[in-house]
Amino acid sequence: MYSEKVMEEFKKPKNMGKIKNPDAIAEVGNPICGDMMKVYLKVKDNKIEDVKVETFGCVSAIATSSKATEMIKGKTLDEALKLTEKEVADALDGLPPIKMHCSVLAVKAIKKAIEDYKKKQLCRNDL
Amino acid sequence: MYSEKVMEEFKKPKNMGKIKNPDAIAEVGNPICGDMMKVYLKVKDNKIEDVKVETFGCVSAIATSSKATEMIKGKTLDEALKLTEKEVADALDGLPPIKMHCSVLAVKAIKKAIEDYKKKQLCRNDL
Amino acid sequence: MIAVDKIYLDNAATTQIDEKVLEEMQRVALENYGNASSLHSLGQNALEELEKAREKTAKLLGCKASEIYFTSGGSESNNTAIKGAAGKKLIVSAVEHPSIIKTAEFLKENRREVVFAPVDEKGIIKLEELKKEITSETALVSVMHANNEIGSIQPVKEIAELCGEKVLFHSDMVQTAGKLEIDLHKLNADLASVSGHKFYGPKGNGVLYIKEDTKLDALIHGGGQENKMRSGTENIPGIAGFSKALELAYKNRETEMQRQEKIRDKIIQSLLEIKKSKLNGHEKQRLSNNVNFSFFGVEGEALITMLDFEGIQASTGSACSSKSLKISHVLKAIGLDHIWAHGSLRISLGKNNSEKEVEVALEKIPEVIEKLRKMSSVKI
Amino acid sequence: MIAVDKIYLDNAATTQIDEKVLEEMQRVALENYGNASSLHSLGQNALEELEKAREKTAKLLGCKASEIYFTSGGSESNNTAIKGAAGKKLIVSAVEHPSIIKTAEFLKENRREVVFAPVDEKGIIKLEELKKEITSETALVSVMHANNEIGSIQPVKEIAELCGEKVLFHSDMVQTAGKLEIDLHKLNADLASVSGHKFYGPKGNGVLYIKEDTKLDALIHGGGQENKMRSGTENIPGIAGFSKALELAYKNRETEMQRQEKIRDKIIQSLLEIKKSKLNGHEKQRLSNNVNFSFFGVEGEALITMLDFEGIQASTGSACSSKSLKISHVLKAIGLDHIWAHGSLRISLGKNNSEKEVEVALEKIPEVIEKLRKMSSVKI
Ligand SMILES: Cc1ncc(COP(=O)(O)O)c(C=O)c1O
Ligand SMILES: Cc1ncc(COP(=O)(O)O)c(C=O)c1O
Repeated sequence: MYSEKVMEEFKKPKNMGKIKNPDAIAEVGNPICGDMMKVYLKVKDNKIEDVKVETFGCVSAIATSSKATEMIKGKTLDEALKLTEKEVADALDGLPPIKMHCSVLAVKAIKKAIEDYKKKQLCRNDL
Repeated sequence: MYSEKVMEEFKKPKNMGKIKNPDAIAEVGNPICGDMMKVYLKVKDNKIEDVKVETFGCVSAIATSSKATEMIKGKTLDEALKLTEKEVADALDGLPPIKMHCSVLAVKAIKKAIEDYKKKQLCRNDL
Repeated sequence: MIAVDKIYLDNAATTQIDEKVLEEMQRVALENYGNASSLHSLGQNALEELEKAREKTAKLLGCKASEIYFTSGGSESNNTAIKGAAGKKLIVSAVEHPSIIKTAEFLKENRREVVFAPVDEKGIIKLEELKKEITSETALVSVMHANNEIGSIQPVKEIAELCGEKVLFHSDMVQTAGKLEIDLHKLNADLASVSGHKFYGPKGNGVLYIKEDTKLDALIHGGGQENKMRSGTENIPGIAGFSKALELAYKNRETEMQRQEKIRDKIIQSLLEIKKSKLNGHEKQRLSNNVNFSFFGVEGEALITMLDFEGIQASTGSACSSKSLKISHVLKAIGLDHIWAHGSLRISLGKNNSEKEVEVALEKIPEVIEKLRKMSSVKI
Repeated sequence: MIAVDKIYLDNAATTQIDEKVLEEMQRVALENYGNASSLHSLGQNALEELEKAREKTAKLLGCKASEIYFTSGGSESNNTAIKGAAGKKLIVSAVEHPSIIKTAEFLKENRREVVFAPVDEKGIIKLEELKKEITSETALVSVMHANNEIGSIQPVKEIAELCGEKVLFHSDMVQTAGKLEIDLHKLNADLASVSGHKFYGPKGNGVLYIKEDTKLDALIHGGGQENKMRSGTENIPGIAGFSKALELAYKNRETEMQRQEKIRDKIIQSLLEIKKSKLNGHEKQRLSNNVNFSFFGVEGEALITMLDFEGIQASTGSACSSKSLKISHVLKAIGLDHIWAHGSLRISLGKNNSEKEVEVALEKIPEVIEKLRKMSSVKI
């Protein structure tokens, strides 16, 4: 069912865990669907210095959260915001059609975290 | 499907053929059903001296016409008239339910021949 | 294995499984026994085996893998096609296999309009009459590729064209798969049925071809296997055997069919020499492995049984041979007289039949007919 | 054959065929390959083989041979029972296999009245509520003998009594045949389904028991095989394998089930030691080979896949594992919370599982759960 890349990513997922004192946090998904992700960001000079993710979810949820976080690490916030679900899925040689919603989730979590960060920055600048 | 006795009887059917100058003949069945029997009798002193049968029909039609004719050979006409379908079927260790009509046919042909003979006798006696 | 003295001439009824197929089935049964719905690797290996078989089958039949649905055989495939198509009117040919005829009759009893399309005296569908029956109310037309009793091959290409885009065309290809070239996309059929045990594959395994985007109700609901069209844990050893058998049949198809055709024609020539005998079906437009004769004044069941005493295994369309005591609806549809119909004999060849065997059979058959005719009350 | 490092704990999904069964099937396939409808001796030998298998099966299940109908598996048997029973109202338990649930839903869409009878939190049917639902309009009640996911054994005897003489009682015995003693006449069931591949028999072979004089429509029409109830050339090698497998299962049933029960209880004890874990189903009234647990904060598909990396093959009722992305209707019916339901693990034992294997599995499972919990956003 899954591509080899998905399986590899799932076998050794990257960036799993928490960041202490993160600059931003976002949580998406809900327990009814069985997928929940929490993304932690550390930002420096508008770049994603570090990113971690905690995932309750299936193989593709874990694999996509690993792959998506890898793909944005070191990028500027604006670059990271451009990440699409398709790019994540493609980087994993595709996902089974029924599992595409998992790649949506990972990207959604990242975007939410970045937007959250930007909002906070705005507020700070306003001070 | 068939009992061994049916198969034996069919393999070596008795009394098959015609009698020249028979005392009675009867034909039953019709080609639509696929079973037709013609019975020939030779009668002497009210006894069935000889009997022959020609059968167009299936395994059980041939086996029952063979067995039924065997069962009446040498019997008096009145004895022969008592022959039942069940006796014929039993003598063959039974017939498949769907084939029971074949035993009916053999008995019917014999009875018809005997009755035919009796009628002719009556007429003759009346002369 | 098969007793040497037996001459099996009933390959249209079923065939002996090829040992290579049996080996393949055994391998899959022991190695890849998982349930294809299981997530673990054993399940996923089984799924792979399943999809490999599907690819292989699709290629051989000229369609996409996603259009192949594995079933438990020809009867299930036929029932699914006929019952699954919604719509008011069904047209099936008068010479279809009982798994179509009886299903159509069942639907007729349940308030569907059913027409049995007539055939000519050689068993070929009357295209003009079929055309007249196809109306805007017609949901499906079902005409078999070739007939199992008399071997007549139907003009399926023309029928597919008559059906056009609006009417579903189903073809029962149980007797032709592995024997005739089949290109489902080129033919433009919407539905087609195939059964494994007719070409040295396993019994209880078949295929229903469903053209992409064809709407059909499932016959067996449940776990949603076969893209929701056929539920039930997939019989993957059987499916692997099915596709292997189909592959073997097509590998050698042309040479083997030519060989059988030569034998077939020899049988026909030889049996025509028997007095008051007659070939049923079409002389040319007929399956390479099918011979169907009638002998006047002889009843089929008795004939078959006596041939069996001589080790020759064949079949008949006689009434006495059927559970319903009616003569074959096929022989009736071609307008055969009762007496002739009762005296029918079907010989169906297979890859294991040698010329030698057939020679023996051709010696015995006239003797047996002679013997039965002597006993018969119907004189020739 | 099976790689030594694999530990197959998914025997409720399917089992590996017994080599003795495979041999029997091979023998029949090569020796008695005839079509049981053929009149010649090869056909008649096949018929004999078929009837021998029927006798054997009937004896093992406590009914008459004439009440055994061979089908292509559990799903077909279930569909035939549910669709074939005429009448207005159907009652099926909420925890039936999809081949009952989906069939019932299909009938509901087609204007039949269908009630899904509730179960308690251990998966046992609520008899009082069932009783209330049985009215003069009720045609059929279907309650499985034991559940395939959580192993709960239903009080079928009591249900049969509730149904009495007027309402048909069907029981899906796919998970219990070969495992529990079955006496269909004593139970007084009208219909029962069995599938071969659950007890080391062939896939694609099952049985529908139909009590004498029960009126039922056929699902597959055609040549009239199986006393007109199931048309299609009989898969006699498969049928012979089915009956052989059932015989082997019953030969050694008690000892084997005791052995599995001991292992099962050991697994339950061991998994209860994991924090925030919970046994699903009934502690006592449960199949000897079934363990079903939920682990909070872990998702089932990920769990199964990671266990598979360790060679352990099991199953889950998680939504992500299903084609519909819905959690198992069984876990829902017993009222399990979503998070718990997503974290379910089914271990189902079989005759080939050793205690040693299970020990290895019991070492790995807590490790894998620990690993996944560490990654999880749902903290225990
Ligand atoms: C033309 C035709 N259609 C359908 C079938 C039914 O196939 P099966 O026996 O696999 O159900 C047969 C043979 O039995 C057949 O000859
Ligand atoms: C309880 C139950 N019923 C029915 C079935 C369906 O049986 P089959 O896969 O043979 O169609 C299964 C297993 O798949 C089952 O566990």
